[in-house]
Amino acid sequence: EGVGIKKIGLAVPNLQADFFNQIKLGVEGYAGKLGIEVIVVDAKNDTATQVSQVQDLLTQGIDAFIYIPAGAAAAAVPTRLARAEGIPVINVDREPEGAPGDTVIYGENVLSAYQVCDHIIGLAEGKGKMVVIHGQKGTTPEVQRFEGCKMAIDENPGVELVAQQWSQQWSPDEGFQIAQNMLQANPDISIIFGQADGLAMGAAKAVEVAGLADQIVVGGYDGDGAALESLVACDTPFIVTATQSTQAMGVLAVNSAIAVANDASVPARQIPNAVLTTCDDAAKFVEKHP
Amino acid sequence: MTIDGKNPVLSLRNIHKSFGSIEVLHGINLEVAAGEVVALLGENGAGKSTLSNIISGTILPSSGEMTWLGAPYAPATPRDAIDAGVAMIHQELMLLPHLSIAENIFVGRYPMKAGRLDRGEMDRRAQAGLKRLGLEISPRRPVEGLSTASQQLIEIAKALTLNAKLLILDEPTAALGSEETKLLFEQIERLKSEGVGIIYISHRLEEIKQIADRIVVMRDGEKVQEFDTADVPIRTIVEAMVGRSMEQMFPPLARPEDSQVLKVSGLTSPTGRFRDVSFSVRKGEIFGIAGLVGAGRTELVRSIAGADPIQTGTVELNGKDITPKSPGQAIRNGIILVPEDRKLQGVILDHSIQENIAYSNFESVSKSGWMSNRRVKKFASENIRKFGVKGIGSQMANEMSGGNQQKIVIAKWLARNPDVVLLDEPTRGIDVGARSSIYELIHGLAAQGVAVVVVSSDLEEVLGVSNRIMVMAAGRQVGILDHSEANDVSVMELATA
Amino acid sequence: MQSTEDTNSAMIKASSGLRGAFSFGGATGPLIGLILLCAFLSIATDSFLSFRNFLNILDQITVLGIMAVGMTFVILIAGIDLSVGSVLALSMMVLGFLNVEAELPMAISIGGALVASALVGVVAGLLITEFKVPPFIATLAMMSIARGLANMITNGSQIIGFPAWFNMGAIIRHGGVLTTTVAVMLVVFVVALLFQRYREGGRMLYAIGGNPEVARLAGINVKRATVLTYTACAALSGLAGVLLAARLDAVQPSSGVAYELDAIAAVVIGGTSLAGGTGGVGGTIIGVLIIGVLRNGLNLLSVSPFLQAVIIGLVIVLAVAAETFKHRNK
Amino acid sequence: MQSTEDTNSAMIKASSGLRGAFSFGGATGPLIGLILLCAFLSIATDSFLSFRNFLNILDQITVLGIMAVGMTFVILIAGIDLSVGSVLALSMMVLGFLNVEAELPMAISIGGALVASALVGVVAGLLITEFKVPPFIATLAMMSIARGLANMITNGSQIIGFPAWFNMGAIIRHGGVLTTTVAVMLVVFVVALLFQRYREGGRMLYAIGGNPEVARLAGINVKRATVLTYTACAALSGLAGVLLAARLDAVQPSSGVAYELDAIAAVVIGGTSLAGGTGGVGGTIIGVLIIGVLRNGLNLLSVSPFLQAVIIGLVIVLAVAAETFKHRNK
Ligand SMILES: Nc1ncnc2c1ncn2[C@@H]1O[C@H](COP(=O)(O)OP(=O)(O)OP(=O)(O)O)[C@@H](O)[C@H]1O
Ligand SMILES: Nc1ncnc2c1ncn2[C@@H]1O[C@H](COP(=O)(O)OP(=O)(O)OP(=O)(O)O)[C@@H](O)[C@H]1O
Ligand SMILES: O[C@@H]1[C@@H](O)[C@H](O)OC[C@H]1O
Ligand SMILES: [Mg+2]
Ligand SMILES: [Mg+2]
Repeated sequence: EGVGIKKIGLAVPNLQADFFNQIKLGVEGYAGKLGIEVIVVDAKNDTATQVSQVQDLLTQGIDAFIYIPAGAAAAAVPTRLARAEGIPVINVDREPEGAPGDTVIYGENVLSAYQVCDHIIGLAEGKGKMVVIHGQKGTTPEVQRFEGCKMAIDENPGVELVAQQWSQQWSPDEGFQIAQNMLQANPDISIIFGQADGLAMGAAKAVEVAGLADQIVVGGYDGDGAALESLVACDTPFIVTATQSTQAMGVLAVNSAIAVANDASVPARQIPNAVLTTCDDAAKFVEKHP
Repeated sequence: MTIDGKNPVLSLRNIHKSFGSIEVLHGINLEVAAGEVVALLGENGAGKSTLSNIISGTILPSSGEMTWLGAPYAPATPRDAIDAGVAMIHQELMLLPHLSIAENIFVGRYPMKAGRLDRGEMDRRAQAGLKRLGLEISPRRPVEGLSTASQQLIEIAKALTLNAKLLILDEPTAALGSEETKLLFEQIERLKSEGVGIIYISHRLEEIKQIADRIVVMRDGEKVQEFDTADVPIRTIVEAMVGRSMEQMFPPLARPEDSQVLKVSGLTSPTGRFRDVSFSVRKGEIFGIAGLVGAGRTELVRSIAGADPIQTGTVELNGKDITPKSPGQAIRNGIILVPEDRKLQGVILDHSIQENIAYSNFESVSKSGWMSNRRVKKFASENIRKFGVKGIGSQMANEMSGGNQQKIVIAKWLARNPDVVLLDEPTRGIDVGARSSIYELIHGLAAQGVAVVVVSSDLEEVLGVSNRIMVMAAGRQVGILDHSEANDVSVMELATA
Repeated sequence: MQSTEDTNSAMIKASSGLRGAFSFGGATGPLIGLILLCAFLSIATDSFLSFRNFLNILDQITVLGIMAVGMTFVILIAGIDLSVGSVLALSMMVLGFLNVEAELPMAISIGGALVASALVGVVAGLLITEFKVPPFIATLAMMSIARGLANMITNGSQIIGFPAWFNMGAIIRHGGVLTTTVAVMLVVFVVALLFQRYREGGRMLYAIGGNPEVARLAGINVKRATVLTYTACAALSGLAGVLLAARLDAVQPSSGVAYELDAIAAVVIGGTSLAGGTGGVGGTIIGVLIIGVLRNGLNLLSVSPFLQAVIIGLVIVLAVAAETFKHRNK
Repeated sequence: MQSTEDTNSAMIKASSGLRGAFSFGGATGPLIGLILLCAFLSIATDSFLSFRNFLNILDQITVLGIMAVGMTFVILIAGIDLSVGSVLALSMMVLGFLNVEAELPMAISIGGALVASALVGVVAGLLITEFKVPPFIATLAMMSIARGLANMITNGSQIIGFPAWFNMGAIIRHGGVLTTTVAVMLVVFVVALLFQRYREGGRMLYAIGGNPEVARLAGINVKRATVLTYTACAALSGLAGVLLAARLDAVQPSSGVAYELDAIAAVVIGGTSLAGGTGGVGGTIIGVLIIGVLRNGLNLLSVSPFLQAVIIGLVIVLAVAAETFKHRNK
C-alpha cells in the first residue's frame, strides 16, 4: 500500500514498564502488517540518553517519529530535532510542554483516575486515611491522574490525604519501597492509589508483608498484563485499575504518522478511553487487551 | 659555640619526640658544622631516623629548639626545610615508579620556562647529576624496573641537585655495592669541600672510618657518646651502641653432615635473570650466595621457593624432584623462604604478631580447618619465646623494630621444622646487636640439620656464616668456594670477573 | 639490648588484632552510634520502640544484610564488587523463568538462580586473578553484563505467578517472630561469623587483604581464594535475590539498581577498611542495622525522601570520620 | 659496572615515561581499539561513516567528555569521585532556579551553578584530606547529599523556560560544524592536556598519585592539591551540567544517575590506572570516544538495548584486559 512511510522511529522512556512494552508491541504489530520497519530505542529513563538516541534515529533516515518523552522535562528537544528534518512527530502518553508534536495521543487520565479513586474510596465507605504514590513527577499522566483522583478525594470529606510520594520509574520496586515507608509512618492507612499498576502492585505487596491486607484497598492504573491476572485471581489488596487501550494507541500512532506524512489533517489531541476494571471484569481483558 | 673552630650551621637543643604516649627522643642536643660529615650511629630503634626526620621537616618535634645558620629554625613541612637548604635522603626509597628518572629528581621543583615545564633543561640537569654517580642511563627512562642500587643512586642524585647546605643521608649504602659506594663517597668529599654539612647514618661501621669527621652515637633515644674523630676502633663504637661489650659476632661453624638435602640442577629463569644454576646443599650446611647487586640471587632463591616461575631445570629434595610451581607446594615439601623485603613480603605490618605467625602455620593452629584463638595465642607465644622476639603476640608488627620484625619472619616458619631455609639478605638494615642473634638463629637451624641458604650483599656476613659460598655475576654462577679458601678478595674477584 | 622494645611492649594495651566471633571488636564506634540512634528515635517517635517495628526493620534489612556479608568478604581481601545489584536481578529473573515460565519445582529453580549468580562471581574472579583486571573494573563490567542478561530473559518484563507459599515465607512470622526470609538472613550471619572467626578460609581472607604477597609466600593459594570470595559474594547476592523475589512475589529485571552502594556503605560504616585486611562481618551487621534503623526512623519522623538522602550521606561521613578521630586520639 | 642496566637502557624504545601533550602515548592500545571499532561500523552500517554522524557523536559525548576530564585528574591522584552525576544534577537545578525562578541573568546563573558544584568538591576534598575519609566513601556520601539537595530545590520537579538562545547553543552548528557546547568541550580538552603536560600543577598530580608521601617529602602541598583536584572535578561536572541543561533545554533533579560509572569507565578504558600516577587526559579522550562510538554504533545497528548493556560490559573488560596482555608481553 502506498502509505508514504517506510521507517518509523519509536523512542520509549523505559521498556521495563509493561505499559511501554505494550505500546511497542502495538506499534510493531500494526506497522509490520503495513510493511513498515520500526526502530525502537529505550532511554532507560534518562533524558540525555534519549536525545542522543533521537539523533541516531534521525541519522538512520526515519520517515516518522513516535515519541514518548523519557523525562518530564527535556521533552521539547527531540521534537525540535525531528521538526528540523521535516519528519512527522507523534507524541504518545506524554505531552511535551512547549513543543507538542503533530498530534498527542494519551489515555483519558483525568476521568478514569477519578473513577479508580472513587471506587476505592467507596470500598472504604468514604472515609479514612489515604496515600497516593505518584508516577514520575511532572509527566502528563502523573499530573492528570492526580487531578482526577483529587476530585474524588475532595468529594469525600471523610477521606484524609496523609502522604504522597513520587517515584522515578513507575516500577513495582519503587511502589513496594514507598508504600513500606508510608506504612511505617502511617500504619492506619486504609486507601492507596498507585498511579500505575506497577506501583499499585508493589504497594499491595508491601501491605501484605506488613500484615495489613484486610484493612487496606489499593487501586492502580494501566491494565498491565500482570495486573489484570492479579485482578482475576483477586487475592490481594489490589482490586481495581483502569485498563488503557495500548494496542489501539499503537495503531492510532502509526495511522497518525501516515496521515501527517500524507498531509492529511489530524486532531491535536487524541484521547482513547481507559476502562475501569475490577476483579469481576478483568478476565475479558486478559482474553483480549484493548 | 664552635666545633673544632668551625661554626655550626645547625644546632639542636633538647629535642623531644613522642609517638602517642611513647617518647622516643629524650632531649637530644646536636651540632653540625659546615663542611663536616657527622656519622650518626646507633642500634635499630635508637632514634636516628626520627631525629633526621625532625631536622628535615618530615615530622614535628614534641618540644625543643633548633637554629639554622644562626636563626631559629622550625620547619613545619618538608618544603620549609628544602627552602631553607636542608635536604634528606630517606631510609626507604622514595621514588615514583611510573615517572621518568628526570622527573623523579626534580619532582616538586621543576625547571620552568615561560610558565611551562622545561623538559630539555630537566633532562640535561638530571643526566649530569647521574653521571657524577656513575649511572649512565637515559633520564627519560621510567624508574620502574631499575635495580634497588640504581634507584638508590637516583635518590642520591635527587638530594645532590638540591644544592642543599645540609644533607642528611639515612643509610644511603644499604643497597649499594662497593663500586657505587666509592662514587658516593667521592661526591660526599666534593660537597664537603664546598662547605656542605652532612649527617651520615649507616649500620656499615667500616664505612664510617672512611667518610666521617665526627661520630655521634645514640641509644634508646638519647645521645650516649660523641667521638671528635672517626679514628675509633669499631669495637669501641659497637660497645657504645649496645651499651655493653660485644662477644664474637659469628658463632663457630659446625661441620655439616654428608647427606645431600637440596639439589638444584640447571635452573633457568624465564626472564633471563639467572641461567643454568646448579648446586647442592647438605644437611646442616650453611650455603652462602654472594654477588654484586643485581646478580640475580633474589630471583634464584624465590624460584627455588616457588615464588617465581622456573623455565628449565629441577629442584630436588632428598633425591626427589619437587620443582615447585607455587610457594604452597614448596612449603608443603619443606622449603621455606625468608624474603628480601621484610616490609613488603615478610610480614603484614598492621596485623598482630600472632596473626602473622598463624598465617604460615594453619596446620598447627587448626584442626580440620577449624581454628581456635586459644591455640593461635599459645602457639604464637611459644615461638615468640623460643626465638627470642622482644614483644607479645597481640602486638602489631609495625610496632616492632626492624630486627624483631625480621625475627618474626624467620620464627613464623621454623615451627614447621623445614628441611631447607632460604634467607635473602637476612640482616639488611639490622643493627649489630640484633644481627648477632639472627646469626645464632641461623646456626641453630644448621645444628638441627636444616640445609640453610643465605643470600647476602654483606661480604663479611657471607664469609662469616657460610660453610661454602657460591658467587654469582650477571645471572650466572661463577664459582663455589669452600670456607677455607673464601676471603673478601677471592669472592670479589669472582663477582666482578 | 633493645630496651626500647621492652618499654614498648610493656605499654601495649590488649589491642588484639583478632576479632571475636560474636564480639564486635573494632566496631565499637559504630555500635555506640547505633545505640545513640535508637535512643534518639525512641524518644523522638511513638512508634519506633516496639517489638513489631523491630521485626519490621529486620524484614527490611534482609536483602541488604545478606549482600553486605558477601561484600564484607570481598572488601576484606581489598576488593570491591559493584555487580551485586545486577546479580540480584539476574538471580531473580532466572528464578522466575525457571519456576514460572519453565514450571520447574522451586528447589530446582532456586538452585538454578544461585548457580547463575555464582557463575557471574566466577567470571569476575577469573578476570581479576587471571587477566589482572582491577576489581572495580571487572565488577563494573559484570554489573552491565548481568543487568543486560537479566533483561534479556523476558525482554524486560516482570514475571509473576510464584506458588502462594513462596510469598508466605516473607510474610508469615513463625511463632509471631521470624519470617522464613529473616531466618535465612540470621543463618547467613551466624555461618559467616563462624567462618570468618574459626575457619582457616576465613583467616586467610585477612592475610590476603593485609598483603597478598605475604599471603602467597605463606603458601596460601591467593588466586583460588580470590575467585572463591567473588563467587561467594555473587552467590549471596543471588540468595538475596531469591529472598527479594519471595518478598515481592514477583521478579523484575530492574531490581537492585545501586544496591551495591548501600552494601559497600554498610560494610564501611561497620568498620571494615576498603584497604582490606581489617574489620569483619560483626561490624557489617551493625552497619546494616544503622542503615536500616536510620531509614526506618526517618520514615517514622516523616522526613522527606530528599532530605533523607542528605541525612544518610551525612551519617556515612560521620561514621567513617568518627573512626578516624578515634584512631587519632589513641 | 651494572651491565644489566646498560643492556636495559640500550633496549629502551622511545617508550618515554613522559606523554606528549597531543600524543596519546600509553593509550595506543585503546586508540587501535577505537580505529578497529570505527572500521567495523563503517562497513556494517550505511549511516556510521558520515560527517553528520561524526558531529552527532561529538554532541553526544560532550557531557561524558567533560566529566571524564575531571575524573582523570582525580584518578591520577589515586582517588575516585562517585558524586559527579549528582553534582551535575545539582548544578542543573541551581542553574534553573537562578535563571528561571529567580530570573537572574544567564551569566550569573551559570556562575552560581559552577560555584555550587565546586563547593561539593571542596567538601569532599576536605573530608578526604582532613578527616581521612577514603575517597570512595567521601564521594559516595556527597553523591547522596548533592542528589538530595538537587531534589530539594524544586521538591523534585523539573524546571523549563530557559531563554531560547540557550538551547540553540547546543543545536546550531556554527559554520555547519561546531555547536557551542561541543566547542566548550574541545576547549576543556585542550586546556586539560596543556595543564597536565606543562604546568607544575599537572605534573604534581602524577607525583601525588605515584606516592603521596614522596610528593609531600618533595615539598608538594599534597592536601591542598587534593582539595583543588576534587574541586576542579566537581566544577567540571557542574560545567557538564550547564551544557546538558542547554542540550535538554530543561533541568530535572534526576539527571546524571550512574554517570560516574561511565566517566570512570572512560578514564580506565583510556589507560589511566585506578592505582593512580599513570595515564592522562589523552587516553581519556579516546576512552570517551570509544564509549560514544560504541553507543552510537549499537543504536545504528539497532542492537536491542539489553544486548547493548552486555556488549558495553564486554568492551570494558576487553579494553582493560588487553592492556594487561600488552604489559605482560613486554
Ligand atoms: N610513626 C611511629 N609511630 C610510633 N613509633 C615510632 C614511629 N616511628 C618510629 N617509632 C619508634 O621510634 C623509635 C626510633 O625509631 P627510628 O626509626 O628513629 O630508629 P632508627 O635509629 O632510625 O632505627 P633503624 O636503624 O632501624 O633505622 C623506635 O622505637 C620506633 O619503633
Ligand atoms: N621487577 C623487576 N622488574 C625489572 N627488573 C628487575 C625486577 N626485579 C629485578 N630486576 C632486575 O633483575 C636483575 C636481578 O635482580 P635480583 O633482585 O634477582 O638480583 P640480586 O642479586 O638479588 O640483587 P639485589 O641485591 O639488588 O636484590 C637486576 O638487574 C634487577 O634490576
Ligand atoms: O501508566 C504509565 C504511563 O502512562 C506512564 O507515562 O509511564 C508508565 C506507565 O506505567
Ligand atoms: Mg632509621
Ligand atoms: Mg637480592
